[in-house]
Amino acid sequence: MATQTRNRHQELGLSDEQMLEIYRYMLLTRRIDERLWLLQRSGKIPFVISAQGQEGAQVGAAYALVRGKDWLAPYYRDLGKVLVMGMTPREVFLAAFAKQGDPSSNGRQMAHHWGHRRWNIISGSSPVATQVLHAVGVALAAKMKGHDIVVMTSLGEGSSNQGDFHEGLNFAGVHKLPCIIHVQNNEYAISVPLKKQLACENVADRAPGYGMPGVVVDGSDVLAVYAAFREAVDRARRGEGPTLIESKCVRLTPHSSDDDDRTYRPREEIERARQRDPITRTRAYLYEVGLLDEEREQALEVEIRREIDEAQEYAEAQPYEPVETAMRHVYKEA
Amino acid sequence: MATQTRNRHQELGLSDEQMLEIYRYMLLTRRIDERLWLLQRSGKIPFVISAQGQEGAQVGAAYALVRGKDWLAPYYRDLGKVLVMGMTPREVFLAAFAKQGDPSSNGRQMAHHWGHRRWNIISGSSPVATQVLHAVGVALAAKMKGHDIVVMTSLGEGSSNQGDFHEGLNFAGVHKLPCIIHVQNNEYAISVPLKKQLACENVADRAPGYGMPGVVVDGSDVLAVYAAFREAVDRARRGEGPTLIESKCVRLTPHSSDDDDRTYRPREEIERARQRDPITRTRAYLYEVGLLDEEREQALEVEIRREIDEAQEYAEAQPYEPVETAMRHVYKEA
Amino acid sequence: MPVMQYIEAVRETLRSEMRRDPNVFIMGEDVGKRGGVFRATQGLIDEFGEERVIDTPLTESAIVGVGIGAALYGMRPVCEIQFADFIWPAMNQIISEAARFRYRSYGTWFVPMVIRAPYGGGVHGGLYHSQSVEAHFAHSPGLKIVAPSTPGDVAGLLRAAIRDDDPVLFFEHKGLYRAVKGEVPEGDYVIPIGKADVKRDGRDITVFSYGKALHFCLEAAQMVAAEGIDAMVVDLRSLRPLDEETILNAAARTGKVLIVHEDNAFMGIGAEVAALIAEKVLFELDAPILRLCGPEVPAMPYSPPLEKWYMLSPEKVAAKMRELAAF
Amino acid sequence: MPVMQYIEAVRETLRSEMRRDPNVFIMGEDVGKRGGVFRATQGLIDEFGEERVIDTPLTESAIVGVGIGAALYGMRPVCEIQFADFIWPAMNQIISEAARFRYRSYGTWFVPMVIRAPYGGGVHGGLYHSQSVEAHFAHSPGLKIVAPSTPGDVAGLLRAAIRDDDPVLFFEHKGLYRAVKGEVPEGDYVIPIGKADVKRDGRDITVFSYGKALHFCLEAAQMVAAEGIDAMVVDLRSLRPLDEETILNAAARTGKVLIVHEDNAFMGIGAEVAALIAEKVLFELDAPILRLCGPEVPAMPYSPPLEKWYMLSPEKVAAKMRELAAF
Ligand SMILES: Cc1ncc(C[n+]2csc(CCOP(=O)(O)OP(=O)(O)O)c2C)c(N)n1
Ligand SMILES: Cc1ncc(C[n+]2csc(CCOP(=O)(O)OP(=O)(O)O)c2C)c(N)n1
Ligand SMILES: [Mg+2]
Ligand SMILES: [Mg+2]
Repeated sequence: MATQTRNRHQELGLSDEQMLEIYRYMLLTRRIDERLWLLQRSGKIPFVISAQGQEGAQVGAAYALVRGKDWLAPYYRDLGKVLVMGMTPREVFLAAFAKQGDPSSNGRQMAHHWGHRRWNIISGSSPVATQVLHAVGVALAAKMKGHDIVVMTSLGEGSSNQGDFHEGLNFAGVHKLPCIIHVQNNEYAISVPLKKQLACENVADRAPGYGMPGVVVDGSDVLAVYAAFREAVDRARRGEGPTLIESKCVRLTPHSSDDDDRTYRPREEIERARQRDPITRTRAYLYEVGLLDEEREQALEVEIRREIDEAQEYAEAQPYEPVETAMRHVYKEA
Repeated sequence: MATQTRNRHQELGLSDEQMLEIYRYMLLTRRIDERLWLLQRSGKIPFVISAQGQEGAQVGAAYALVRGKDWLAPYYRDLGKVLVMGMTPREVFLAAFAKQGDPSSNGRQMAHHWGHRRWNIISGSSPVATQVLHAVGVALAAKMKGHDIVVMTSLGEGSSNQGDFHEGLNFAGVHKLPCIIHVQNNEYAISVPLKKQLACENVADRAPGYGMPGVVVDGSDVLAVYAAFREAVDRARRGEGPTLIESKCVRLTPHSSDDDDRTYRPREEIERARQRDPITRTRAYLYEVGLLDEEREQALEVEIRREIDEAQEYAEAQPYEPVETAMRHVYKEA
Repeated sequence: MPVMQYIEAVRETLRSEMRRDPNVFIMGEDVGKRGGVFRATQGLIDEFGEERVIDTPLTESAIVGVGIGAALYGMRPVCEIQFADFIWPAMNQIISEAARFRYRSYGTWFVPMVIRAPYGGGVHGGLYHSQSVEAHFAHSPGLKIVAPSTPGDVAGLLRAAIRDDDPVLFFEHKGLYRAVKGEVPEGDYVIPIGKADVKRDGRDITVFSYGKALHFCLEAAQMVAAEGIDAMVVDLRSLRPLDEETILNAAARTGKVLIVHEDNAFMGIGAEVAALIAEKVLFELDAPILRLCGPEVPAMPYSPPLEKWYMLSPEKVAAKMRELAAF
Repeated sequence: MPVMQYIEAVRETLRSEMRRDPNVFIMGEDVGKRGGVFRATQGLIDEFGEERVIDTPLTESAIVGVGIGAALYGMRPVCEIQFADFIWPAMNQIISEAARFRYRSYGTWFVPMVIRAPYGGGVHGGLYHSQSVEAHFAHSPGLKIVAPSTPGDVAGLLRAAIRDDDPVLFFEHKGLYRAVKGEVPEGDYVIPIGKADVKRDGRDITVFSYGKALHFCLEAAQMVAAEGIDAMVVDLRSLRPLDEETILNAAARTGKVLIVHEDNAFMGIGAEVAALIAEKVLFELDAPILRLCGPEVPAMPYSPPLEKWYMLSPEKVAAKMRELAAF
């Protein structure tokens, strides 16, 4: 393979295969996300909320964890992370259609409320930032048990203003817990722009107040993200405590399929945001280092499309959970 | 009067009379506080929670405000502040005895839950840190109305870990509101020492995360405190927004009369804390600059004792609120 | 009388009160340029500016707590909680603070504040965009709780809430926002908080309800009328205080009582209504006091069949009416 | 059988469960060297170390939220809220999270956690150290709520709560901590959650209560017994779920029902008990269902006469018993 000898992924200890895998996850995330919008716009599913613009931050971050060992308390945009951690496209579509077998909730929760026991993906809710405390609690328990796992949690920059964020980071700092708090800053909380959300430049500037390092990283640069998270993971495993990492991202879609961003978001701004598309950027890198050319790219797109088609078809064909089960699992069953 | 020409209070623009007034407030605070303990220990009142060790921080801070104009959202230890703002010793004892006429609550609330409409002292509750948001709201309203008031709120360093602290400071920072958040760090939250409460060195280190200045000041040095607050007050009145000020204090008593600190606090540590007693320190300064000598000090003590005796006697003689009023003021009365 | 949607009644009442009193202002998440996620405040920022229509940070405790502070200073904040489901972070500020300022200060400090929150399900909202939360608050003296079912009631009660000198929780059923239209009296139309409304008179059975379920009850009443069951339907509207007099008279009138709400039964509003009747007019009753409410699951599921299973409907209500009438 | 105080039963049960299961640990404010502000956890840090008896920062939402995380990982946290009055900042974590993990994940994630909180008044605690908060939580499916009145019940129910695989709110009346002594069976003594307990049998009237008020009811029963009124006193103990069977049988047995609790009446636990009875055994009743509860003020006032005015007493209960018996 005609790769250059010196390139950024190799410097980070990533093989060409790993680099391609990273890109594949990013692209898979994007293509699933786009498909979900199509399904929503055609009335087949009621709701979608996007990872678009945040795939680099998500895949780069999750790639630094060990699947099946480390833990994730995700947020609704974390499609990229849950895929890396082990969730399958089939499972994603099952949740989108709210069909039986959806491992997140078997149709109880709105789509994008990820959860997967098998892969240590903690079930999430809608109220923002609550998951930060759960992640900290898992880290506390793991530390008590002497397990060397790392727990990662995600949230948006708007959500970092909630009390639970503060209480969680402080707790993690005091107890030096093995967790990573990942703020995906996409410059909006629904319609509220950054300057109405917070008065500091970076959310990461809050880290010193919790006695932990605060790292700012370009979320469109998947390798920079990966590097930052790998360091934080190492730190956590060495028992040196938590890290707050903020990735600067863009939101390429309205907040969700229920939103219409035209009243609050200038079109030119969205155009500017597209310049920071992590997919474009990573693709360019792969071309540069010779890991991708048109032919290989085409093949990858086809392969991913097939996987998505199959997953969607499968999910659509599944039945809904029967109402007879509706009262189950309120409490432990005898 | 044989004062030196150059001394610290004059440098701050304080006259000798003002300097003496400051000390008088500090001493009054201490002596009332001591009296309350006596009353509690002899079974005359059920509860006391002390300002002892924090008088410098409190009086220095409040002295930078304008009585009757500026606003205060205090916390339970703020005896020194409420006295400076206008509350009388009589009123303090009325609350201690839970007697009729207590302006804070007319016997509804536990003592030390200060409030006084006349002096813009906002009624406080027990759940810590809630008042931070009230102070921010007052500041928002004043800004909307174009009033150039300043709002000050207090809380302990332990309470600065509550979500409301975070949300309040962030809100104040975003809207550049004229308020001052005063953390009185006495190194304990009941029995929990600093290192189990927070992982940063100073609570003030959190200020950058809210886009505001964070100031650390020696709470035993009343003039340093005054200087820091005056600057913050000026800043607020100029429309430049909020300031977080942390005063490093000591707690010279157990948490409250319900507490016994022997299980968790080494005796030598309390001895060390006494070295930082703000009263001793300010007294020494007054001797140094010639504003106090034994005779004048004696006279001041006698005068304060008389005032306290009178106030206590008055309050003790008042009736309790009759139970007929118990259902009043749940809602507005017709 | 103009006819408008439920959500228009919210918006136009806010507008008219903001025009009338410069102390009235709005704060909440996305209430500004976005006009609220449901568009309840759409356009208000254009008329009143971003100083009076404030997009807050994403912090419910601050929305309420800062609102309290502003109210203490003499403003009349109307705070929006984007979904009732997200009101819990503000629980401490509502229960410990807003509800108690007046009592704890012997009337010297008080909190003229409205907290608006869309609640209720049937909108594919799943566990966290469908909840009814009123029962959790109705237990607290110091609060007033309102849950209107028609545009007219929205206007009259929201106006009353804004002018009230005590904190009022104003719950808007999001399933009614665009589904219900109705007449709204012009001008200074105020409905006193604390009055129930007999939305349909009847002699055989008495049905108490509120919100979206109230409409199911009215439809169901139509259905059973054809079968000779004449149902009285009372809209509680005000959940704290409850209108004891109207409730007791209505219960006594037919001797047969059914309480219907979307929220789950256990410790729901229906429990208090039933307890009140069982205490004050027990001897007037000819039948057990029945409740038809949401099931005892933590919240409304998402998938269409499960959501339908959870939600009430005119058919379900009619069936229960027949059961009651048969006693 | 050893005799111990109510608070000793808390402590010794914690100790025995921590010895039995290394996953059980304690966290809360001042639970370590201080042993809790009431000393409920005194000495446990000496035996189990500060890793298993954790002094947390002053943050209720974190105490519960971190507890949830630990429980998800397989631990059995016993979280202490220093006073029930300070539970509100944790409301979101309790209602939205702890109560819903199992349902929302179709049983794959669950939260075996106990939240202990001292509640109740009569201890010069004023508005914020006297509250009863149980009613605000009892409405939520997914939670279990327990409020024992005797040391034996504390031991049996706390043990059950710790071993339960769902979140349990365990409310300890602080006025009973040192005021009540009783026998506590040795060994693995477990009382299943969800069972009421007939603490006194009787034929004339049925009284339901829990917590400190239960003791007033027992004393009052003694008082009126001398007058020929034979009162049955049922300790609800478990507030969610309620023990329907025992409640309905006890109500039917005498046909006269009084519900007594310290918490205010409106939307209190008594409302649900009354509604249940009025729905299921209405025709067995010979009298209105009476409630004797705290008054409708935001919380208990501080000054001694006002506190006394608020609190129930054997005399007040006896007077209400007589009123009921006279029907
Ligand atoms: C406690 C709470 N309040 C409000 C909402 C409604 N809401 C959902 S997402 C969102 C904005 C979140 O913004 P941010 O944290 O920046 O994340 P982003 O969606 O931009 O990734 C809001 C207000 C919520 N889910 N939870
Ligand atoms: C929300 C809440 N939780 C717990 C308490 C009980 N409590 C009262 S004071 C206190 C410690 C406060 O410590 P700090 O903030 O440092 O203030 P200090 O008393 O030291 O001045 C605690 C835990 C409370 N009042 N409110
Ligand atoms: Mg964002
Ligand atoms: Mg302190």
